[in-house]
Amino acid sequence: MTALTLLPFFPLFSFLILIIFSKRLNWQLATVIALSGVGLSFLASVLLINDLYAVSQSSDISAGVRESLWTWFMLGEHEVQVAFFLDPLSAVMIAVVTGVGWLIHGFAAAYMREDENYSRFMAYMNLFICAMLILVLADNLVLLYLGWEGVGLCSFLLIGFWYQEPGNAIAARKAFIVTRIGDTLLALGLFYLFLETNTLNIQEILAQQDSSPLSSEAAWWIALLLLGGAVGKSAQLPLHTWLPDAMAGPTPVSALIHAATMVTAGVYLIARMQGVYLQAPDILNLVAWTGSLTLLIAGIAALAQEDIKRVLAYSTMSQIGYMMLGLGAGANVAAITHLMTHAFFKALLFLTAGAIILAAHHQQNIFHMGGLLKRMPLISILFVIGIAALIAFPGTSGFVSKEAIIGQLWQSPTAGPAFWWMAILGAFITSLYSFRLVFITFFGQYRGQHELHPQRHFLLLVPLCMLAVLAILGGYIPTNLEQVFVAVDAPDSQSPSWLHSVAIGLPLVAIVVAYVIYFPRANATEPVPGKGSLYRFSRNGLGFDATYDALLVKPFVKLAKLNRHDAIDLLVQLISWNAFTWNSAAKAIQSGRLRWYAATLGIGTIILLLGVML
Amino acid sequence: MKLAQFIAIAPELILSLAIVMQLLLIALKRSQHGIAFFTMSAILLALFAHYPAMTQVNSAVTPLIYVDVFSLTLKVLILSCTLVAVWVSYGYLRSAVEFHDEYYVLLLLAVLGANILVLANHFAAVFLGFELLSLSLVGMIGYLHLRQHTLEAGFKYLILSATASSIMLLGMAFVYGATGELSLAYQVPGQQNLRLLGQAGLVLIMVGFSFKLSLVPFHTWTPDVYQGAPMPVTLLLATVSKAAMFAILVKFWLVSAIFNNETLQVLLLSIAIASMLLGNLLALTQKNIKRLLAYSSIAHMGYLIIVLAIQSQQSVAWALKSGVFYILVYILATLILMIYLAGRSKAHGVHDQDDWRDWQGMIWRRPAHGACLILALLSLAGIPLTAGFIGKFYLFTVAIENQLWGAIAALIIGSGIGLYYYLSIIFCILAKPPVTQCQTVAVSGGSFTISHTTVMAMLTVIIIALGVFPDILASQLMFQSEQIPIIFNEAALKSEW
Amino acid sequence: MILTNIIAILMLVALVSLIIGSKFSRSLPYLAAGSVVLCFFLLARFASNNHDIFHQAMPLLSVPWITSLGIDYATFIDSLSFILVALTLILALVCILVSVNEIQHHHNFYYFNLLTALAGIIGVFAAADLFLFFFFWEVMLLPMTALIAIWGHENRRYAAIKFFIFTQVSSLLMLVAIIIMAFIHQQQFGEISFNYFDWQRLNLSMPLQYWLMLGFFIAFAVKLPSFPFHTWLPDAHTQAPTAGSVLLAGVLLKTGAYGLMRFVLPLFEQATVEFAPIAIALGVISIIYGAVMAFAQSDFKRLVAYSSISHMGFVTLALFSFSSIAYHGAIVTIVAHGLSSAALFSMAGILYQRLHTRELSKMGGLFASAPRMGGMLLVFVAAAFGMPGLLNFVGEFMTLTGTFASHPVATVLAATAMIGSAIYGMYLFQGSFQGKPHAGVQIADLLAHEWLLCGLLFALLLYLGLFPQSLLMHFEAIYPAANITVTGGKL
Amino acid sequence: MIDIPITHVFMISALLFCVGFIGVLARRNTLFMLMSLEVMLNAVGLAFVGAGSLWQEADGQIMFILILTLAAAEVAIGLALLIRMQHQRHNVDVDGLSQLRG
Repeated sequence: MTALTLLPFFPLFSFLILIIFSKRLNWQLATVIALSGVGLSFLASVLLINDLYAVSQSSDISAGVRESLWTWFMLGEHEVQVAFFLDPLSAVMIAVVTGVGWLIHGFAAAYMREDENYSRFMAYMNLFICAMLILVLADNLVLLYLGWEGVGLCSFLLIGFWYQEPGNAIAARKAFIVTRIGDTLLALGLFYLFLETNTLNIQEILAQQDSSPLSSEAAWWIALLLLGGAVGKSAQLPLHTWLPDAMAGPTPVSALIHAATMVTAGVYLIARMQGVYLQAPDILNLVAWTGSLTLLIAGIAALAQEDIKRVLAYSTMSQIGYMMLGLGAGANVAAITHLMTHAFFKALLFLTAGAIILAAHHQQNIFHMGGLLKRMPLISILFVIGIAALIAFPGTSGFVSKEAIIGQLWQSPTAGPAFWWMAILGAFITSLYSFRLVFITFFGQYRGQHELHPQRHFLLLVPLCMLAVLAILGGYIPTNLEQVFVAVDAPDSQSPSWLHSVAIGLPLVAIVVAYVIYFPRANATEPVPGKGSLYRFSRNGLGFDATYDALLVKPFVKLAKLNRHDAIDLLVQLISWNAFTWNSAAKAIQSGRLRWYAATLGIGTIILLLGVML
Repeated sequence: MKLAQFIAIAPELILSLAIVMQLLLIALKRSQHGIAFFTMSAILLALFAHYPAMTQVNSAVTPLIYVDVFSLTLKVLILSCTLVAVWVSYGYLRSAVEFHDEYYVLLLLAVLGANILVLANHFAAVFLGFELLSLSLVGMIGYLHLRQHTLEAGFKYLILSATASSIMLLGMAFVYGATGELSLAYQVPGQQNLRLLGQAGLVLIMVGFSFKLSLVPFHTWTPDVYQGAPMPVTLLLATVSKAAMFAILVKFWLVSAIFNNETLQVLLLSIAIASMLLGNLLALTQKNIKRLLAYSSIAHMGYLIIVLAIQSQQSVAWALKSGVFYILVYILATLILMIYLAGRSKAHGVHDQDDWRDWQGMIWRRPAHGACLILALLSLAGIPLTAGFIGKFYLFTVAIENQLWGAIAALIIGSGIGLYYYLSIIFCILAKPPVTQCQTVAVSGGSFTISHTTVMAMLTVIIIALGVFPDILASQLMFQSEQIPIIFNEAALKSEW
Repeated sequence: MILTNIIAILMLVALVSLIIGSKFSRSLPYLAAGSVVLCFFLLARFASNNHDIFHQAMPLLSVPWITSLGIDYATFIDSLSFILVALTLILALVCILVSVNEIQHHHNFYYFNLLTALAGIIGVFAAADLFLFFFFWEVMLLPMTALIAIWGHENRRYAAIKFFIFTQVSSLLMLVAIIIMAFIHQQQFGEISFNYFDWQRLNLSMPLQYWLMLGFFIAFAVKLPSFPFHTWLPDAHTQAPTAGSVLLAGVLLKTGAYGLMRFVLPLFEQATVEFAPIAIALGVISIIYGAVMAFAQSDFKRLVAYSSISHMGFVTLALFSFSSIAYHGAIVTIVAHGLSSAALFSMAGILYQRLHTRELSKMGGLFASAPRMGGMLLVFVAAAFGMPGLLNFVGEFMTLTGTFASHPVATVLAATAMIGSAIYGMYLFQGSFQGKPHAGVQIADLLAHEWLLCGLLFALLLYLGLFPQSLLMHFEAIYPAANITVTGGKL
Repeated sequence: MIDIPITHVFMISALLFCVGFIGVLARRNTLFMLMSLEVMLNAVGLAFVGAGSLWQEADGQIMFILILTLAAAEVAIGLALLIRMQHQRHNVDVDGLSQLRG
């Protein structure tokens, strides 16, 4: 039982304590328990990562630490174990989960202070951290699936935390069910994988790919099914519709689950199973497509949002799109790095947004803000830092990771110039909507009804500042991920020299454009002009929701309700009805008339006589 | 006539003697109780007379009568039922103002007829027993002349049974014409030119018995007569008469060679199947318990005569055993219900208490009665823990051994339908008791005494005991060919006469 | 002897409570619970003393019963029956706990029925003689029907009659098949026999074997229940008192699965292989149909009832895919569904006692007043939709993994139920506990005995969900049948 | 004397029987029903006598005598019921007797 195996259990214990004594704990006590739960696991993971580096420095082989607890169940000969595996990839993940998670917990403690169910909230948050750690540390796919479902459940609980608003409950259900579709695909992937490789242990599977690789068809299917799971969790096309609605949850939740950690699980999964994906280049290409389309569509949708959190949600989708694109293009290291940096700056953005919302009495419409730069300068600065990282402003962490991704697109065997262009376009749109947000929110006059009440609690501010630092410098944190991934040999065809400058320059151009378009309208209370159909179309997320509703949800519900009385049962009732009709018919025989009875006697006799004669 | 033969038919002699003495007794002194107790003791004596009779099995007393284990068993059964009937009738009639001595005379006559029928080995004996039974039953059905229903019931029974028996007699005449033999044992297919005549005769005889066993399509009289007759008489009809008819049918089937014929079996099976289905269907929505029992008896007799459709010699013994066991179980269950009904009714009431909806909530008001009735109904429905299930199980074994798939299907469907009305009654008994007291006259009042409860309880115990340990009885029922003269064999069965 | 003792104890206590119970109706639950615990203790001690029951079947008491037909009172025990009997006893405790406040009238007769039903069910799992099996099979129906008909809800009579006729008619088919088997044994080995172990020697010609198999299968499919024969179940479950529903869903349905495992698969290998496609189709249809129907319901118990159909479909699927992984999955699913559905029905009962309604539309927002109850309900719903870490997940996962090899399409279809179960699960939880609370709806949170039963079930689900091996390790050696037919299935 | 073929005898009796049976069906007056019963029984008697003569036995005639006694008994009971009917309903229309049904 070393630190590795303990890692997920710290938050679990704090969860148990919090949930059991939920109402009896006052704010301080609950905070201490919740923070210590996550904090301990953060410290533990720091220690672990140090050890890991020590090991990997000493030996050049891709090192991994494995700790097995017990055999969960047997699939034929194969033992499915409850075992944890730590390698640079999962190291990055646990660092992000526990580190960013810790900071967000701190913020949440201040943010949710007034809530009557405070300790229940913190309990859910801790449970989420536990599940997420299991997900990223799992050494076999079944245990990963456990974490996978666990984070889904926690996300459900936290989105619907204020369960009394019907809207929240619906959003929570939507999030759970849509991701569940992905989960089912993932499960099918596991079945197929087990059928082919007769194991579900990740390292064994990857090892097999060197010795006896999967048949291309099998690999094709498996990769596709796993991708299905990934797009569900990571809110990529076509299963992305749940994420914007998920913003119904408290803002720290959006920061932790729907920006920093859970939504990147899909990226983690694909990166983890890279060995399998290499057997199925078509699917890698598909991954690239998924990512690029998502990042464009999400960007366009973000341009038209009026709710600050929805803007950030769509930008999250598009950023994860970049990660997917990177994975598809074989830029795994860059993708994971972007995952990390994105966790930093997106958490920062959400939390600052949360601070603003808190100050503005839960007003989330950006057109009722404005002029915040003067009124809450610190928050605004932090927010702008986040934005800078988001648009990959040179010198920020976002720049490091995103440029790395884009740089590898042009000559990647599975991607290519088309994807490069899409990525660039995406970057352009990103800075466009980012600065639309910035200009409308922070400049001009304050347009809200209520007076602003900025909170000054240290738990609110300290995490923000630390995140800001990370958002700037986070890109330079050493992650020797190189040992994890099989390097994709790039063809030596030289990519044009102007690529780089364009990639850097375009976002900056976009700022100017945004200034031209949006700054004049910094005082608008209405998103004019172009409140036309196109605007509404993109505000509604390009009509995906409507389509799914019409094509899937409504028919299903109709069908179900139509047959709610169970057609088969009618069949049964038909039989009984039949019996009763026969009964009433037979009663006619018993007319009580003596002469009729005598007649039946005679008829019966004649029938029998005929029977024997013939 | 040697002494041995007298011993063999001692029960019948005792009964006949008792009848004469009853008349003398009536002439001497009219007493409600005296005659009843005399009748009972006579029947008891007749019952005990079976012990010596046991020693004389397989002895022919004149060409008319043949004593064998099978008939002795059924006679014991019949006499025991009669005993119960007499006792019930006593309670039932006691309340009336006038004397009812003749009733008991008729009753004994009926039983004597039944016994002769069971013993009969000759058309003449069959005829005598048959008519003795039916005529005295007519007298008893119409006995309570103050009720208007009894008249109708009696008249219907008179006309229809007279018609039926004359049909049967015609059949006998035809058979006699065809074979020149009136005794069952020696009848063999006669000359070719009279084949048709003989066949017609057999069918007509079958009609006669089907009428008495109330098999479809000769069942129509059953519900009306059951309902119209005084409760104790209904009891006799349902038990004694059925048992006797079953016995004689078995004799015709297994002892007389000419009945040993495939076409007849097909006819019989079709009749049986029709009875199972129609009987249950008719009972489905019946609210009057007497009529319901009539309908269910139709179905049960249908189940019962499956045992006659046997295909091979070695299954005869098993079939007979199953048949006897089944009819015994059927009679036990019917007795419980009818004793209860008779106990709840009075001779001078306008009609008997025969609407089962009045039983609502009985289990909570009178747990003992409720339990007995429920178990009786379960036994009729053939649910395990009760003897009824074992009986049905035996029937299944016979049917399967002889591969009567059609009958099996009908049996399953029939009992499926049957469950519905048995369960409805049971649930009615289990339901919450009605708030108003007036509805529950059927659950109280009448000539009901503690003795009724005791007898019902005893019978219920027997049902359970047989249901859990059928061997205690089944191992006693031995009908190998050495105990009963069976000329049945499959060779003859298949042969075209 | 052990199982006979358990049956005897239960019967005895039943009679005692019936006779003297009317005086001390308050103390009856303790009496019943005490007897159940005693039985469980006996069973546990027996199992610990002779471990070899987990490796091969161990014949127990056997005495001649109906000699003329060679029928014995013969019982035996092996790991399958052991696990099921243990499950029965655990759920018996749950039944008694939920009955404490619910049953208002005729306590003595109630506990009589409850205990006799338990005795009957245990008898079914214990019988080594097919006649005895059928005997118990029917005996367990009577008290069950009485429970529904007397202590049920508004529409109880209809439900009870439907339940009884369905099972009775189907089991008559099985009876016919049983008798035919006995006669076949007579033809092949001289003497007639209803003994299970004798029957394993029979060799049955093909068309005949198929019909016999059908005779058994239909009876078990009705109990299971499988798709076309399921309609008795929603009514029975909905109308039954809580304990009745728990018993029905928790154990009675399992007798169907047990029958398939014990008789259909081992005795009619060839026929089952031929029949497998149909059976699997039925299984898949029940899985999906049940899930969809569950979503369509607005009645708490009815919803859970349909979900049971969906879950038992997994068992059919697993058993007829002839893979030993799936076979183990089926065993896990049986136990898992036994516990989780029992838990959900108890929840329904607990809510009904407070709200006097089963309509979800009349609930909602209860989380505010009863958070702990809500938490428990969430856990049990999570179990029902296969949350990893709880037992149901292991069952479904193993089933589908095992099935995928031989029937990928069926598996994919069945897997959609994972979505379906999430849908109706969320619908159930949110409909009852989330959303705006109705005006003035304030319910008491879990009481002590309710805590006890929820805790018990949750602990079991969690423990077995994390350590399912403790359940499965005994099933390696035995049941060659499953593996033999694997080869047959692959042919 | 000319001997009649036995089949004719049976035919006659059958016909007679049918006449009686139809009488039972057709007549609503109870008295006539009883009479029709008699006719049927006599038809049977004829058949027995015929059969007896065919086999040169006395059994036929014996059966006939038994049947006569039966007929007498039947009529006795029948008439008794008839009188009751007259008392109760003041008519002897058999169709009146149909309260028991269903």
